[in-house]
Amino acid sequence: MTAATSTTPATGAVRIRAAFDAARAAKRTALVPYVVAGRPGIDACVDLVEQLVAAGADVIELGVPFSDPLADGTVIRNATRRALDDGMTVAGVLDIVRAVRACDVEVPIILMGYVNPLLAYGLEAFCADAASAGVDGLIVPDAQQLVALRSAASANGLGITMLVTPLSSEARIRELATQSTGFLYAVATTGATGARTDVADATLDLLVRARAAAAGVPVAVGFGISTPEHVARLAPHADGVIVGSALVELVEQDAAAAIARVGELAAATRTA
Amino acid sequence: MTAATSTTPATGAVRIRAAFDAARAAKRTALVPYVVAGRPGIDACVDLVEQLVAAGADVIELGVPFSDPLADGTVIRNATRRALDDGMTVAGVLDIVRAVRACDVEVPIILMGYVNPLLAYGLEAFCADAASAGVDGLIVPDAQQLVALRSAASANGLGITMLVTPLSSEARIRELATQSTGFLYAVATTGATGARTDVADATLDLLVRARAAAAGVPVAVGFGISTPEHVARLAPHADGVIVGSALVELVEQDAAAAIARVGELAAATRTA
Amino acid sequence: MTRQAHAPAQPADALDGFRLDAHPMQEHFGPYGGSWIPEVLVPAATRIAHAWADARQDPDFLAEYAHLCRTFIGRPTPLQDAPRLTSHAGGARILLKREDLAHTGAHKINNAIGQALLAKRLGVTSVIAETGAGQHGVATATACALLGIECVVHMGSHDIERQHPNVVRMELLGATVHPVDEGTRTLTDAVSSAVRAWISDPEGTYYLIGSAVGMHPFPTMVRDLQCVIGHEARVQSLALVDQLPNAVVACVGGGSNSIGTFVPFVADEGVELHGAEAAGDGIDTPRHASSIAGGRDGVLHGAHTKLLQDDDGQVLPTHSISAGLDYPGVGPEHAQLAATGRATYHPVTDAQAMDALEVLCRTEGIIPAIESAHAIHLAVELASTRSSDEVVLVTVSGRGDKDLSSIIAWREGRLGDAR
Amino acid sequence: MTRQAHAPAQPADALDGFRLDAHPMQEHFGPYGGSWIPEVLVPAATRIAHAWADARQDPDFLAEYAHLCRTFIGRPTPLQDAPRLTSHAGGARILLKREDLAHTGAHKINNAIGQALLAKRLGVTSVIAETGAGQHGVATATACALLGIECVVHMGSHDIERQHPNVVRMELLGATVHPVDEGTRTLTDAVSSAVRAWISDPEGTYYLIGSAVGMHPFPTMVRDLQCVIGHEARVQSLALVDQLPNAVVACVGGGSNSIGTFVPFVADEGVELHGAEAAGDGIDTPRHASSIAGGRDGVLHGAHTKLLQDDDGQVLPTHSISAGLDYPGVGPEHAQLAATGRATYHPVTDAQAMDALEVLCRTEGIIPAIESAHAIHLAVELASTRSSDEVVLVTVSGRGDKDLSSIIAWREGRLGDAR
Ligand SMILES: Cc1ncc(COP(=O)(O)O)c(C=O)c1O
Ligand SMILES: Cc1ncc(COP(=O)(O)O)c(C=O)c1O
Repeated sequence: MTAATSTTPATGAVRIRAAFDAARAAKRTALVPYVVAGRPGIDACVDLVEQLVAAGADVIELGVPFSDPLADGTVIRNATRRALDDGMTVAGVLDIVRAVRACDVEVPIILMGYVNPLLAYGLEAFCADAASAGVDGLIVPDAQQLVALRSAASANGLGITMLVTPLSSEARIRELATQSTGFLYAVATTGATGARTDVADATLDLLVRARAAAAGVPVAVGFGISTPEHVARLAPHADGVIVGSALVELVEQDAAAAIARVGELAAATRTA
Repeated sequence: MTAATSTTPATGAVRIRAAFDAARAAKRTALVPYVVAGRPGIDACVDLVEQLVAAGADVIELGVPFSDPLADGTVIRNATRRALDDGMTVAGVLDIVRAVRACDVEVPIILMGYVNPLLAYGLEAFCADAASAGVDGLIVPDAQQLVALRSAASANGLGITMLVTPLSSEARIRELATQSTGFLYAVATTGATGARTDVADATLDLLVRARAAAAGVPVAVGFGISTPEHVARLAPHADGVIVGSALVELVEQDAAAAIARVGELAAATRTA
Repeated sequence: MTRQAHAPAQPADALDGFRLDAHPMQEHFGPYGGSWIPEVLVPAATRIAHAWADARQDPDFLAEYAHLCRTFIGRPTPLQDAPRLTSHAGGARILLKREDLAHTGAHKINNAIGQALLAKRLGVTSVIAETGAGQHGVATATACALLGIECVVHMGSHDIERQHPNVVRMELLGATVHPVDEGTRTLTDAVSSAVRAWISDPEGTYYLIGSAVGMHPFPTMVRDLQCVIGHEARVQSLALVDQLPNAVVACVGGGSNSIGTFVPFVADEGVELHGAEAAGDGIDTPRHASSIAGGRDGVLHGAHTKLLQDDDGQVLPTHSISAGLDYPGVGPEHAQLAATGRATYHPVTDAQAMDALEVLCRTEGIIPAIESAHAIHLAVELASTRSSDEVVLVTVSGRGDKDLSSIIAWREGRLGDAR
Repeated sequence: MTRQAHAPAQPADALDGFRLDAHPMQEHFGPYGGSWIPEVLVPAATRIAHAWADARQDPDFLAEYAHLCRTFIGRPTPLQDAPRLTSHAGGARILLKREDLAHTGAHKINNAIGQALLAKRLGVTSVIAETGAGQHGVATATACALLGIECVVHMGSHDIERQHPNVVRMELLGATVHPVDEGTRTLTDAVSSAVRAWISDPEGTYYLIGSAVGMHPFPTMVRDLQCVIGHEARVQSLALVDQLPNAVVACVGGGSNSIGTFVPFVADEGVELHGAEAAGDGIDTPRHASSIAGGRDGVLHGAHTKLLQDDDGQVLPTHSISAGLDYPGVGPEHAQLAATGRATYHPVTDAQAMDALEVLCRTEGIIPAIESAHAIHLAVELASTRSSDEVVLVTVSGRGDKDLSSIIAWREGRLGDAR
């Protein structure tokens, strides 16, 4: 059930799962770059995503800007604020996804955002429009308890990814893994998003626990991962690594450097 | 019992009473200029007093500087402050009196001051030293109730002058007149010292009441009197007029003008 | 002690009989409330919720809280007649509930002391708080000094400017003031910043929220602690005027003084409840902070509530001359009270509040906080339409000392000109 | 109301039983006191003395005073344990009498309300007051606003600078602030200026003095009104620690909070009374304001008392970091208590007071007025030499909000450098 074996390309949760499976088959951890939708500009963002995929991204995580990104660090907050100042909206994010898909990008695209803009759009309408625009999955960190979101997502074939943290109990990890379709997100550290200088023991411990509890659901790790060394260190323990703030920071300075960095990170994804 | 009839010149209460009697005999109200002891300088003050007498002063009132002159207006407070800044003391005031007497000034000299410096000096010692320096009387507005001061004064032959105000009852005026030796001081207005522009009806009323109650003790009026017109207006109703702030203000600017002003005021003292 | 002949008929102590568990502990207030939080906060929020469920019915905890209320905060605060304000309004009799007399100058201390006691009970040695007007920051710094707990207060840099004396007070009390330089640099940004700091160490720190907002159990807990206002006011009103008030009024920022004032009267059907929201330049302008009058349902800082937001669900910048009301959301229990019609919420502009502030100064010798002045305006407006045998009770949530520079600037027209 | 199970054993209301005529009305306190005033003031002072003799024993007047104390001022103010300050001192148990919680932030309001009621009883429609720290000015402006009386406050221009927030408060309350630009431009000059204004219209105005100083009947009247502090504290001490305090401490400027604290304990022979005077840079320097430790008998502002003066009887300039203690005289009843040895007076320097201020902030979450910090220093010093079963009761006369800029300047060393 991988994308390679189906005739019409798989979408949604299925496509996400397929991407992780393909990486695993290639003895790699899937590389999941995170970029803020609309940065460094609408067209530039479309180009950026296309080139990140060309540079080795297995999955793309697109941040949906929100005015009060509670769990995000300075880098992402600033990029978010600029995107909003430039007029980015939820509908605008879906336009970007459509444009990306029009460039024949086939990797899974996952939207990560806070719940309020989705509520304002309407959960049902949003999931339907997202799916038809080419979105495959959703991460909504402040709405893990929202059954209506899970229903709307699954009704439209969208994957839902829950987050677990070093503080989550075994039982809680199991519960959230069960609710996750596509993959489970292991938050590497407590604290907001933002690049860190090392990989904590707590992160490795979490990954061990999460993989054990996840019962086959792929586990991707994110928060604080910035260098190829981090990726190499984590690759054996995770089905995917998500690189957020470190990349967003590069994008804000020089998109070409970000693309180059993804190439370097991709080279570090071998798990064995 | 006037100064004119005794062989050694009378001093103290006697000399004060004599001066008022002499003015009355000459159909004049006695002119009592007030100057701050030590202004505009120690020697200059001695000269000033001498010249005020020459210009027509019947009695001299010398202010003893105090740091907190509760009942005085801005003009006298400022002059007082300057005198203190120049080192004026109670002993220094007595020195000035001695120097004035050495110039053969024979008019009564009355010290007006607040009680605290006198207490610090010692009431008995002060009255003795004052009398021997040539002082004739005392006005201590914040110690009208101080029996010890009255005793010490009378033991040294010094006159004591009490103040009455437009708010004083008949009985109170009588009481204070009885306690006054030399003359009774009628405060023309409520309010602190300071030149006023007119003579209030209340002042005339007070003078009528005070003279009736004073049973022969001369009544001098002060506070707010500045011009020859004031003096002329009050002369028929008072045994003396005291000119304070208006003169002090002139002294601070130009002592010669102050002397000239006393000449003008003296010319307005005719009572009939 | 025997009561003295001429003492007015007041209860022995209006705080008597107060209970922290008088009202149900709720995660949801109808469609509002909840725990819209990142997973990392779930264990801490859950632990706090359990601890509060336990503490609120523990007689020893209540005794310690009530003891500090009496001896440290100065409770009960008086309920006073306001005869000159009443004649100014020319209608119903106005009573003032004097939270301005509470230690540190506002009702915020009722909550800060209670939560600091809870933090201590949880064994936490470090507290994080946000502040807008600075009152909650000062209250928290105070509670932490009293109990020997470390304290970091997040405060928008705009608020740091307009509430400078409170910054100095926090520092004197040993707290660290953490400036927040994002967004509108006001309360909402400070909340986000404080929550992020809490996320960094949810086990080692306690997030001491300053209003009845945020994720469960904060709206309930803050309400429980602030209900001391309404409990006392109810007892005092019965003693002072032999009846319940016809209307109860309070200002609504996050909504803590108002929820604490309202809830003990909710079961009294005849008592109207009125909230004064900050209307800034007016709710028909973009410069206001009236979440109920001008907002729509949404999620902010962990709660589903009324929220000032644009069509795309982005939280709107707010404006109020009062830093303490300058917040785009409101406590979820208010959203429910508004939805059910049990309470009514009224926008009050900057200018109306500042006029009311001067009126209270001149008629009753009380300089209220600008926040509280919003409630005074509303109380006067309501009273003026009622008959003289009706009673309007208004909570003066705090004193205006912290606002002197804003008041001066307003009078000099600077705030007006900056529009 | 029934008392709740866990409420601490406190009296129903420590203000109960308070009487304004509990102590004799005296013109003279041994050799001190009296009426050293210009004749023009005699009728007004006499009228006030008669009116006070009457009012102090009128149950209706007391009832009105007590009612405003309860509902407007927020009395009784708490007496609180200070466990962390006690451990800091490492000796006797320290109790704090919380006058900082009184409306407007200091004990001054107890007096201002009482005298404003008297002014109203006298039918006077305009009040004159002096102020140093601004607390008495604010208290008077407040009382006048409450009662609808016009108010002019005389204030030294130096104090206007160092206590600016209080100037704004007075103006908000509708009072006129009259700057005094003479002498050291502090409290003593403000008193003189206010007295002169009173002299200008002794019939139409009422001079509302701010401390237990000046001519008869002010020292008695202010004492009578401030005795509410000591009365409450005595009742509260018996309730809280089951005994009278071993020592009672208060700061002494003019001496009103201290006389009000002390007098209800004077008859309790075992209770020591300790006053903290402002020693500025030290009483061995020319920059201090310790009238009892460093002064001699003299007459100022109508009373015979202890006075800082030079050999020629000129009143000396004073210095204290606290505007409220920066006065060269002291209430005549203190001069007598010192002369008879019933009370002891101790100089406390600027630096000692400022250290004590920070200690109280950090240990108990209370920012005291700099004036009160003098008393805190003395209380800690006394407590540290006593055993742990002794009790030291200290009056916190006011809160420190008015002093924030002085505190900042002190910390930045500016005040120190200005020496
Ligand atoms: C005096 C005062 N009143 C009211 C408020 C508004 O808060 P809330 O709505 O939570 O009572 C504040 C907030 O800082 C305040 O300081
Ligand atoms: C807080 C405070 N404490 C003490 C004083 C000193 O005055 P008194 O000695 O009359 O209590 C003042 C005077 O302004 C004050 O404001």
